[in-house]
Amino acid sequence: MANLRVKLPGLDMKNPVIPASGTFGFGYGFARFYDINILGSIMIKATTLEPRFGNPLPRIAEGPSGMLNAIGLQNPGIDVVLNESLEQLRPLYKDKVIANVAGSSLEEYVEVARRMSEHDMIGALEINISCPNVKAGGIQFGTDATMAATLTKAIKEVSKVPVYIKLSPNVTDIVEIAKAVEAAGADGITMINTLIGMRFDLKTGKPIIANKTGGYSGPAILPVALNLVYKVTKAVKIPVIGMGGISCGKDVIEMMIAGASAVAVGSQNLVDPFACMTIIEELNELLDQMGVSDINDIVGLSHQY
Amino acid sequence: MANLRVKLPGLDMKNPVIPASGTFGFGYGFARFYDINILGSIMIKATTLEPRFGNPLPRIAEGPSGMLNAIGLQNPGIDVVLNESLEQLRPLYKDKVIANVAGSSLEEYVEVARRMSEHDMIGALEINISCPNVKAGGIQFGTDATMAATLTKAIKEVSKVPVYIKLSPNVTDIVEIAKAVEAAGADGITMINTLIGMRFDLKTGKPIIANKTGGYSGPAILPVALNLVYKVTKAVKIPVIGMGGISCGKDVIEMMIAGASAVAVGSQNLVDPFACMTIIEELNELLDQMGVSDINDIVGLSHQY
Amino acid sequence: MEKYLSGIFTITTINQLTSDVYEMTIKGEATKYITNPGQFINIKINDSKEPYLRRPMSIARYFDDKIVFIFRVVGEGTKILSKKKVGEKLDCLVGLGNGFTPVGNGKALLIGGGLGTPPMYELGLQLKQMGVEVTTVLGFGTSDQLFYEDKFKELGPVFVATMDGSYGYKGTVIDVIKQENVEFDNYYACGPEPMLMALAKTYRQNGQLSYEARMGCGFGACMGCSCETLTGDKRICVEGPILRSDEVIIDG
Amino acid sequence: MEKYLSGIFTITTINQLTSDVYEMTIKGEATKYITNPGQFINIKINDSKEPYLRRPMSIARYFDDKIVFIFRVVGEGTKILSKKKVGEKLDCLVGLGNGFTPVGNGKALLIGGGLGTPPMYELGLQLKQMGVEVTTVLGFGTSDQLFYEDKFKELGPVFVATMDGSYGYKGTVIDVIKQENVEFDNYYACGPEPMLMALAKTYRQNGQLSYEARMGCGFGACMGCSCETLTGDKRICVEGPILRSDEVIIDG
Ligand SMILES: Cc1cc2nc3c(=O)[nH]c(=O)nc-3n(C[C@H](O)[C@H](O)[C@H](O)COP(=O)(O)OP(=O)(O)OC[C@H]3O[C@@H](n4cnc5c(N)ncnc54)[C@H](O)[C@@H]3O)c2cc1C
Ligand SMILES: Cc1cc2nc3c(=O)[nH]c(=O)nc-3n(C[C@H](O)[C@H](O)[C@H](O)COP(=O)(O)OP(=O)(O)OC[C@H]3O[C@@H](n4cnc5c(N)ncnc54)[C@H](O)[C@@H]3O)c2cc1C
Ligand SMILES: Cc1cc2nc3c(=O)[nH]c(=O)nc-3n(C[C@H](O)[C@H](O)[C@H](O)COP(=O)(O)O)c2cc1C
Ligand SMILES: Cc1cc2nc3c(=O)[nH]c(=O)nc-3n(C[C@H](O)[C@H](O)[C@H](O)COP(=O)(O)O)c2cc1C
Ligand code: FES
Ligand code: FES
Repeated sequence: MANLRVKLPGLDMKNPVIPASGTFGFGYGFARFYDINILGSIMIKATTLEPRFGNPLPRIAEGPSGMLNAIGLQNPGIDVVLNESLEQLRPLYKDKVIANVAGSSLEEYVEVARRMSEHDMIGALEINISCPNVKAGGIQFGTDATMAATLTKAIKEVSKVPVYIKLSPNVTDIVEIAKAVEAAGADGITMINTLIGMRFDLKTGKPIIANKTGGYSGPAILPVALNLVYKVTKAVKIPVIGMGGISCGKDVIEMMIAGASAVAVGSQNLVDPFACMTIIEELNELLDQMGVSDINDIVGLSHQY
Repeated sequence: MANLRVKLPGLDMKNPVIPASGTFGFGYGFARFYDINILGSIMIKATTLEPRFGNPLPRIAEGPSGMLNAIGLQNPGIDVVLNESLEQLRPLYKDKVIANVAGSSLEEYVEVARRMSEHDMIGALEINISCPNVKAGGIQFGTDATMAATLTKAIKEVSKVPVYIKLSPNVTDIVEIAKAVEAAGADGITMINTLIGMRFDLKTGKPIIANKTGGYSGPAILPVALNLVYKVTKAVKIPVIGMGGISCGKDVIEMMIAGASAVAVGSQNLVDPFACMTIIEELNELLDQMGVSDINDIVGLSHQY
Repeated sequence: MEKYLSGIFTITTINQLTSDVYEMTIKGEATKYITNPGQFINIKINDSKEPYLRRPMSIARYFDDKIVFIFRVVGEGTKILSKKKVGEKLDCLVGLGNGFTPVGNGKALLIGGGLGTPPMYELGLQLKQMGVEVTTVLGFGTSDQLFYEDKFKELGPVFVATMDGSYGYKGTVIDVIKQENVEFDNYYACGPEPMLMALAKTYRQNGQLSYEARMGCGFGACMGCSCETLTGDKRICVEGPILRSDEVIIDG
Repeated sequence: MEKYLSGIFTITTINQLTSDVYEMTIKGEATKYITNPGQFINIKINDSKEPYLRRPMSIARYFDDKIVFIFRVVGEGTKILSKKKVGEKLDCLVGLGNGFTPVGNGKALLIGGGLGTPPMYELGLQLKQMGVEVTTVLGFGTSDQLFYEDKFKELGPVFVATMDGSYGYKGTVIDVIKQENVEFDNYYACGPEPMLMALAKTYRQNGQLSYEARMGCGFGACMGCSCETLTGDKRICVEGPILRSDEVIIDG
C-alpha cells in the first residue's frame, strides 16, 4: 500500500481526495452512504453572511459528459453554518474541513472569512472568487488580478487559518491571477471552478437554466482543468488542489501528474454518492500497480518534460 | 420542407451547414463519401504563406465526449492552395468556399488574406486569430482586442471578399473582442475555436500531445460554445457562424437558437465522414416536426428571454 | 458491501404501452429501501460518462424485490433506456423522496396527468388495501397516449379526460372533477406543473401534489431542485417530490 | 444508401487469446472495400459520444464479408469492446490505409512484435498463395502474451523471441534473425516503434514497416497522423500505415 498522506497548509490529510464545495453539502448527508472519515478533508458548501435562497428553478441542465448548474450559492448563512451545520458534521468527521467563503463585497468576504476561520473544525479557507452563477461579487474578483490580490490580502489579515483562493477557468490568463494571489500571501490555490455554459430548450428557445447561464462541470472539463493546473503549478510555488472533471482514480493520478498536490471531486458525487470512497480504493490499487510507494512522488511528474 | 437557405456576407448558402476548417481538408477528399454540393459552404484548411509541416506526433488525444488536437496549421502554403488544392476542389463543388487565413505576423495574415480573396472560388475569408497550437502569431491576435481590431482593419483594406474573424473561447471577455472586430469593419464572426486542454500519460507522466497542449473540440465544448455565441450575438450586429461541439441536427438548431446565423461542424466529420450529410437530413426533418417553415426564423430565438 | 439506497437491478420485463411510453420491471435487493408510494428511483442510463446525470423516474409499483416504472421517450436518456433488453443491468438509487402519505380514512381522489399517472397506481393499491374508497381521474393529451386505465378501474371509478376530446371527457382533469361532482376528502396528484398549480388553487386543502424538477443528484446533495414553499425551502428530491397543496406558493 | 468505406458489422465470434487479448470476427458487406493486407478498420466503440473517437485496428484476416481483428485491452475503448457480445453491431470504416504490397518473388520474412502480429497473418497467407517462401519471427514480452504461433507455423518456419526468455529465444526479433541467420529478400514488419526503428536501421532495403499513430479520423481529413519521411510528409492513415524501410527517417 502506497503512502497516500498529503500535507498542505492547514491540512494534514490521510489521502488527497476531498469532495468539492457545493457537491457534498455540509458533509453529514453523505455519512449515510459511507464512513466519511476516509476523506482527506471536506470542502463544505459556500457560505455567505446572510442566508441565500439562490436562483429560481431549473438550476440544472446537462451537457455531453457533464452537467450545468446555477444554484446561486444557496446557503443558510454563516450563523446557521457555524452553530448548526458544522455541529451536525462534528460527530461524523474527525479531521479538519475547508470552509468555502463567498460574498458580494470585499467586506462580506472578509467578515465571513474571519468568522469561519475561528471555528475549531476549519483547517483552511477556500475563497470562492469564481462562482459564475451570482450577479454581484464572486467572479469579478476572479477575473481581475488586482482585485483578486486585494481580496487575498484583506482575508489573510483576518484569517486564523491558511487561505486558498479558488480560481475561475473563464479567463484569458489564469497564471497572472495565480501569481497575483500568491504574491498577496495566499497559502494555496484551488482550481478550477466551473466553465460558463448554456443550454436551450429546442421547442421554446428558452435557456434551460432559469439563470440563463450555468457552470459546466464533470468529465467534459477535465482536459481544460489539467491544462490550467499544469500551467499554474509550473508558475507558482504554493500548492494547488486540483479539480474539474475527476470521476475515477485514474483522473486523480492524472491531475496530480499535472501538478496538483491534492484533488477535489465535485459532480461525480452527485452521479454516484459513493464516488469519493470508490476513488480512494482505486487510487490505492493503481499506485500499487504503478509501483509508486508515495503519492507525493507523482505530484508534477509532467513538469520534467 | 422548410426553407434552409441562408444569406450571409459573401455567402448565399442552400443551407446553414458548413464543415469547419481543419476537419475537412480542402474538401475534395470528402467527395468520395457524398456529393459535397449539398453543403452550404466549406471552410477550407488554414493557409499560411509558406508550407508548414506542423507539430510533431502525437498530435491527437481524447477527452470525455471530445478530442484534442495540435496539428499546428500543417498546410502546403498559399501557392499550392491556390494553384492545386482549390483546383482539385473546383470540379466537385460549385458554391463559394471560405478561406481560413493564418499567419505568424500581421504582414503574413494580410498577404495571405489579400491573395486568397482574389481567387474566384473564395466567397469569404475566415481569419484564424484563435489557433492555440502554434507559438508565433495566431492566438495573441485573438486574446487582445486592440490587436484583433488592427488586424481586422488591415485585412479589410486588402480583401476583395467579406471578412469573418474567428474568435477564441480562451478569453475573459469575448464580447469585448467581438465588438472590437465589428468596429474595425469585420463582416462577420465565426466562433468558437478550440478550448485549450491537456492529457497526460499515466505511466510516464508525459503530456500525450507532443506539443503538450492541444485544442479541445467535439460535443464536450457545446455548452461553452452556446454560451459564447449567445453573448456575442446579443452584443454585435454582424452575423455569427456558430460552431463547437455540433454533432447532430438538434445541435444545429440549438446553436441557431443561441443566435448563430449559420453553423460549422468540425470534429464530428472526423468521427463520421458522413456527418454533414446526416446533419442536413436531420435538420430538414426536425424543422418539419417543429413546424418551422424558414430556418432563419429560429436565429436568436432565445434572445427574447 | 451493501450500498445504502443503491443497487444494481436486472431488467425482467419491458412492455411498450403507447408509441413512446414503456413499462419496465427491474429486480434487485435495493427495492427494500422504498418506504412510500410516490417515491422515485434515479437511474444511471449506462456505465458511460454520457449521458452523465441519472434519470429520475417515479415508482409505479413495487414488490419484495421488484420495481415497475413507466417512462416516456423524450430525449437521449430515455431513448437509450427504451432500447435496453431483458437481462441487462441498471444501476439505480432507490427510495428517494418523501413519497405520498396515504390517509387511511375518508374518500380518496387520485389525479394523474400524462406521465404523472404511474405513481398514482401504487398509491391507489395501498389506499384500497387500507379500505379507502378510491376514485381516479386521468388526463392525457389524446386518446392514443392513454395507458393503465384498466388497472385503475380495478381500484374504483375512473374518469378520463383528453385535451382534444378523442377519448372520455374533453378538457382538463379539473373540468372532469367539476362536471362529475367527484366527492373526495383527500386528493393526490401527479402531472404537469400547470395541472398541479390549478389543483392547488382550486383545492387548497388536503391535497398531496407530486412535483418534478431537473435534478443534479436526487438525494439532497446539490440544491439543484430546491424551491420555495410557504413552509420554507424544500428540496424536491428530499422534502419532495410530494408537497402539501396548502404549502405551495400560488402564482398570479 | 451504400456508404463508401463504411458499414455496420455484426459480431460473429469473440475469442479470448490471452489474459488481455481478444480475437473478434465481424460480418458485413463493407468488407469489400479492403484491397490489401495490412490495411486497417476504424471502429466506433458504441453509439454514444463517449468514447468520442474511433479505434483503429489492423485486419488480421478477411474473407468475402468477414473481417477478423485482434486487440489488446489497454484503455476504456478496448475495454468496452472486449465486453461486447456476439450479435451486437459495430460501425466501422473499412479498407483504410495503403496496406502491404506483397512481393511475389524471393523469400519473405514476416516480423510481428506483440499486437503487431495480427496483420502479418493475412499477408503471410497471401504471400504463400503467391508461392512465396515465408519465414516468421514473432516477438513478445513474455510467453503468456504469445498468440497465433500455430497459425504462422502453417505458413512456414516460425521463430519466437520473448524479452524475458520465458519462451523461444531470449531477446528481440533482430537478435533471432541474426542468431538464426534467417535469409530473406523482402521483409514485412509490424510492432512497436523501437522495433521498427531498429529494423529500418539494420535492414535499410526491401522492408515494409507498419506504423501506428494516434488518429483523429483514419481517412486523411485531419492531418493528425502526418509524419515526415525522406520522401515527404505522409499521413499514416492514407500514405501509411506501411512505410518503406528506406524512406523512414533514422534518428540518432
Ligand atoms: C421525481 C421525478 C419523477 C419522474 N417520474 C417520471 C416517470 O415516472 N415517467 C417519466 O416518463 N418521466 C418521469 N420524470 C421525468 C423524467 O425524469 C425525464 O423525462 C427524463 O429525465 C428525461 O431524460 P432524457 O434524457 O430522455 O431527456 P433529455 O431532455 O435529453 O434530458 C436532459 C436532462 O434534463 C433532465 N430532464 C429532462 N426532462 C425532465 C423532466 N421532465 N423532469 C426532470 N428532469 C428532466 C434529464 O434528467 C437530463 O438531466 C420524473 C422526473 C422527476 C424529477
Ligand atoms: C493503424 C493502427 C492499427 C492498429 N492495430 C491494432 C491491432 O491490430 N490490435 C491492437 O490491439 N491495437 C491496434 N492498434 C492500437 C489501438 O488502436 C489502440 O490500442 C486503441 O486505440 C486503444 O484504445 P483504448 O480506448 O483502449 O485506449 P485509450 O488509451 O483509452 O485511448 C485513448 C485514445 O488514444 C488512442 N490510442 C491509444 N493507444 C493508441 C495506439 N497504440 N495507437 C493509436 N492510438 C492509440 C485511442 O485510439 C484513443 O483515441 C492500432 C493502431 C493503429 C493506429
Ligand atoms: C451543483 C454544484 C454546486 C457547486 N457549488 C459550489 C460552491 O458553492 N462553491 C464553489 O466554490 N464551487 C462550487 N461548485 C464548483 C465545484 O466545487 C467544482 O469547482 C466544479 O464543479 C468542478 O469540479 P467537478 O468537475 O469535479 O464538478 C459547484 C459545483 C456544482 C456541480
Ligand atoms: C483536427 C482539427 C484541426 C483544426 N484545424 C483548424 C484550422 O486549421 N483553422 C481553424 O480556424 N480551426 C481549426 N480547427 C478548429 C475547428 O475549425 C473548430 O473551430 C473547432 O474544432 C470547434 O468545432 P467542433 O467542436 O465542431 O470540432 C481544427 C479542429 C480540429 C479538430
Ligand atoms: S437534486 Fe440534488 S438536492 Fe435535489
Ligand atoms: S488520422 Fe486524420 S489524417 Fe490521418
